[in-house]
Amino acid sequence: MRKKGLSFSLAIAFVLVATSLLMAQGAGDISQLARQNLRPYWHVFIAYILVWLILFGWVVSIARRLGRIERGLQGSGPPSGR
Amino acid sequence: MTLVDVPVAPAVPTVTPAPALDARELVKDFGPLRAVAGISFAMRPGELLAVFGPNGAGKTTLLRMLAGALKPTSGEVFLGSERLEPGAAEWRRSIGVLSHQTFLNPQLTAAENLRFYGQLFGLRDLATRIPERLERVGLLDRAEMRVRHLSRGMQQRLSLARTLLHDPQVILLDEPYAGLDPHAAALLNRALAALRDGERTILLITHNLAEGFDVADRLAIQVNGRFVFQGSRAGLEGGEFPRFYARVVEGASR
Amino acid sequence: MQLTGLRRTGVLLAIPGIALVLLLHWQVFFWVPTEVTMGVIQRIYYVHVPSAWVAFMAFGIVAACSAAYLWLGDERLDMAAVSAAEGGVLFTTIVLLTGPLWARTAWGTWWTWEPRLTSTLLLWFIYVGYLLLRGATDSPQRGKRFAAVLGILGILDIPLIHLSVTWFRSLHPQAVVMRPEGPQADPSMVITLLTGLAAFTLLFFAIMTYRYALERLTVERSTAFAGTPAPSVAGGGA
Amino acid sequence: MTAYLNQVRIIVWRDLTVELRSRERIAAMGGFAVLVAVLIYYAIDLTIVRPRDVAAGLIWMTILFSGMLGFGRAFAMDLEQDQLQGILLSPISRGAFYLGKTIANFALLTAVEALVFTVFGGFFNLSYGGTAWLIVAVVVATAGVAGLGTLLGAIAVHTRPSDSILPLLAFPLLIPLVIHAVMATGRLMAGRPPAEVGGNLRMLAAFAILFLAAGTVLFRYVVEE
Repeated sequence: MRKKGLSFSLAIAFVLVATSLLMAQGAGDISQLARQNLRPYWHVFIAYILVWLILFGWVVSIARRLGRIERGLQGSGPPSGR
Repeated sequence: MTLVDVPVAPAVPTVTPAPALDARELVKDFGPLRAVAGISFAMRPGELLAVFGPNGAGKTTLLRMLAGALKPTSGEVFLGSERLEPGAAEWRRSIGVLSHQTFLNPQLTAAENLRFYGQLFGLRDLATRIPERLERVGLLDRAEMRVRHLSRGMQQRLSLARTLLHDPQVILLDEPYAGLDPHAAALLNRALAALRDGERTILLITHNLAEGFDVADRLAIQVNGRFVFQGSRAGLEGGEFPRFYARVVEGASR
Repeated sequence: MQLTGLRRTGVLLAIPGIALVLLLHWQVFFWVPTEVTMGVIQRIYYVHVPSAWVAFMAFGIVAACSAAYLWLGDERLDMAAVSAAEGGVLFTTIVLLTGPLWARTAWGTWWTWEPRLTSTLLLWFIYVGYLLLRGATDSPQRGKRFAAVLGILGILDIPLIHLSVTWFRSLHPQAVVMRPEGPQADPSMVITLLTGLAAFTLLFFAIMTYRYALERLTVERSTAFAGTPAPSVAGGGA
Repeated sequence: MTAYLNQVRIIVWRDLTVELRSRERIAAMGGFAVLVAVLIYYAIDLTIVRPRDVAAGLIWMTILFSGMLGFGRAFAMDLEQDQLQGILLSPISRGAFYLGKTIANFALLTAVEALVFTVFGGFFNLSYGGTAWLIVAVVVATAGVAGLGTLLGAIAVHTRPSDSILPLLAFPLLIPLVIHAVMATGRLMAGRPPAEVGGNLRMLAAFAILFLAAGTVLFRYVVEE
């Protein structure tokens, strides 16, 4: 449970960091190159978000599967039939 | 390991120096599931061992390991004095398997099916051997008939001819009585008797307690991947064997 | 259960991995200069290329472990193979998603049948097939062997796939190929790319270690539940 | 060596004899191919597209799909009465078993291809120039398709969605081969000189060799436990 919370907060932290950094960079460039199309900035932005969403999705999915199995192993133990 | 209240003393397999079939601590795991959990036995030529056991005891797994179709997770099997390794071509040549599935192709004729298997086994004298074998199982007049037109009993007889086509030293039978008419069952029993006289080693797996008990020299009962009983049939009457079997199985799986 | 050891390894890999990821973001967004011809969009490159590298490496691990599994029959090799395959498919997904985002600006189109895109897409399909095949058989053991065969087949096919699609395209006018490592590339770009490669490699191995531990636990649990026959016949009752 | 070739021969003989008697697969594959040809005739607006420009691609699509239909069943037949087990319990080399199956599948697919080329030729009024080299290209490509199809067919027969999983596994591996098959066929049909497709033929040969070699080595891991 604790691990899950940790991965989630890490995920959010990363997204925030990536977002703010990109915004800062984008804003700076816009003021200098006002004529340039905005699209590339959005695409870079989306690309980095996608990367970290996918990786954290993987981590979270592994953590959840691990958690489920560990609860199964420790909690109930083998069924009483044996 | 063995049960205390068994009416016969389980015979420790005392065998001649070079047993025909020698299995030592055979274990087979399917992933996490242990189907065979350490089975040892040795058989001399001309002996017939019948293995009984409830469904899921791992009997077929044991047979497929002995046939060389499955590699044991651990343990060893040896064949004859040459100590062959299971799965090698030489090993397969010395083994015949008769199952309740016939291994026959329904679109080919009886003779063609035997020719197919004969050639797989690299036999040369098929022109004389096939009619002779068909004669022995009473199917010579059906040689050119496609297998799908043969009755179930005839197919099983043809399957027996296929099993013995290459004169195997060891014969493994998996539920051979399933689907047999009395005539075919009698034929099978006669064939088994002849094979024992011919010093062939036979391992029979069956649910059919009566048939199995009648033909066997030695009996084994397999539960949960182990032989929980192994011994000669001496001291047991055919009539009381089903009760004995039920008690052993119940005791072992309790 | 040596799983605590596995977890420690995972953490030991993850810590420098995460540190490098943070460094990479600082480099990408504050440090590295904007590439002259392509502009800002080129910055996708610093995650796109490392993902592709990790994906290829993962599939290499799948093939090596699959071959060794068929040869030796050790279940742990299969567990490593499936862990790597899952990661490989995910990183290939990243490649396939970030590629078009870049291509839209650079080439003016989301998708083009450019050789590298085509081979990557086929690769993705092959290893999705690998993951599907494992669950498609009645006997799990069979699924593992089948998947291993496919894992080997996939890696053998890659060079020919690539050769073929390159060939197919080379007969048509070729689109611009992105080449930041070209002669005019700034050293800081190379450094940033190297940071990305190191960060992604470390992260991949860190997560893969956890995925492997998961696979081990799954097998151990099914052993505890699905029942090996009791070790002693006399036991039980209660 | 002769024993090995004998084993290959006996498997080929058996598979083709059984197929000639039951005609199960050839009927399904041939019927499918002709129906696809009819469908394609109505799917193409002949006032816009000249059929011979796209014929090579359509022909290979048809061949590939009917091939998958047949290869999926190549081993299903052996499961009846557990014949597969019976064959594996004989001292046959696994490689020989695979090659025998592959040759039988190859023969079957070649027969279907003859039908496909005839039907498409008739429906779309195609002329096949450079016949000798066309046959070489088709034969080499077919060897590759049969080699991979047989190996994956042995896998697919033991999976639950056995009919849908074979194309899913085979197509990503086969697409590059199809590229060259279509290019070689298309160019030769258009009457271009054979030298122009030399590279394609070499690549087709590379695929055929790769798939046949991989199949011969890996097949035993598919059928043995």
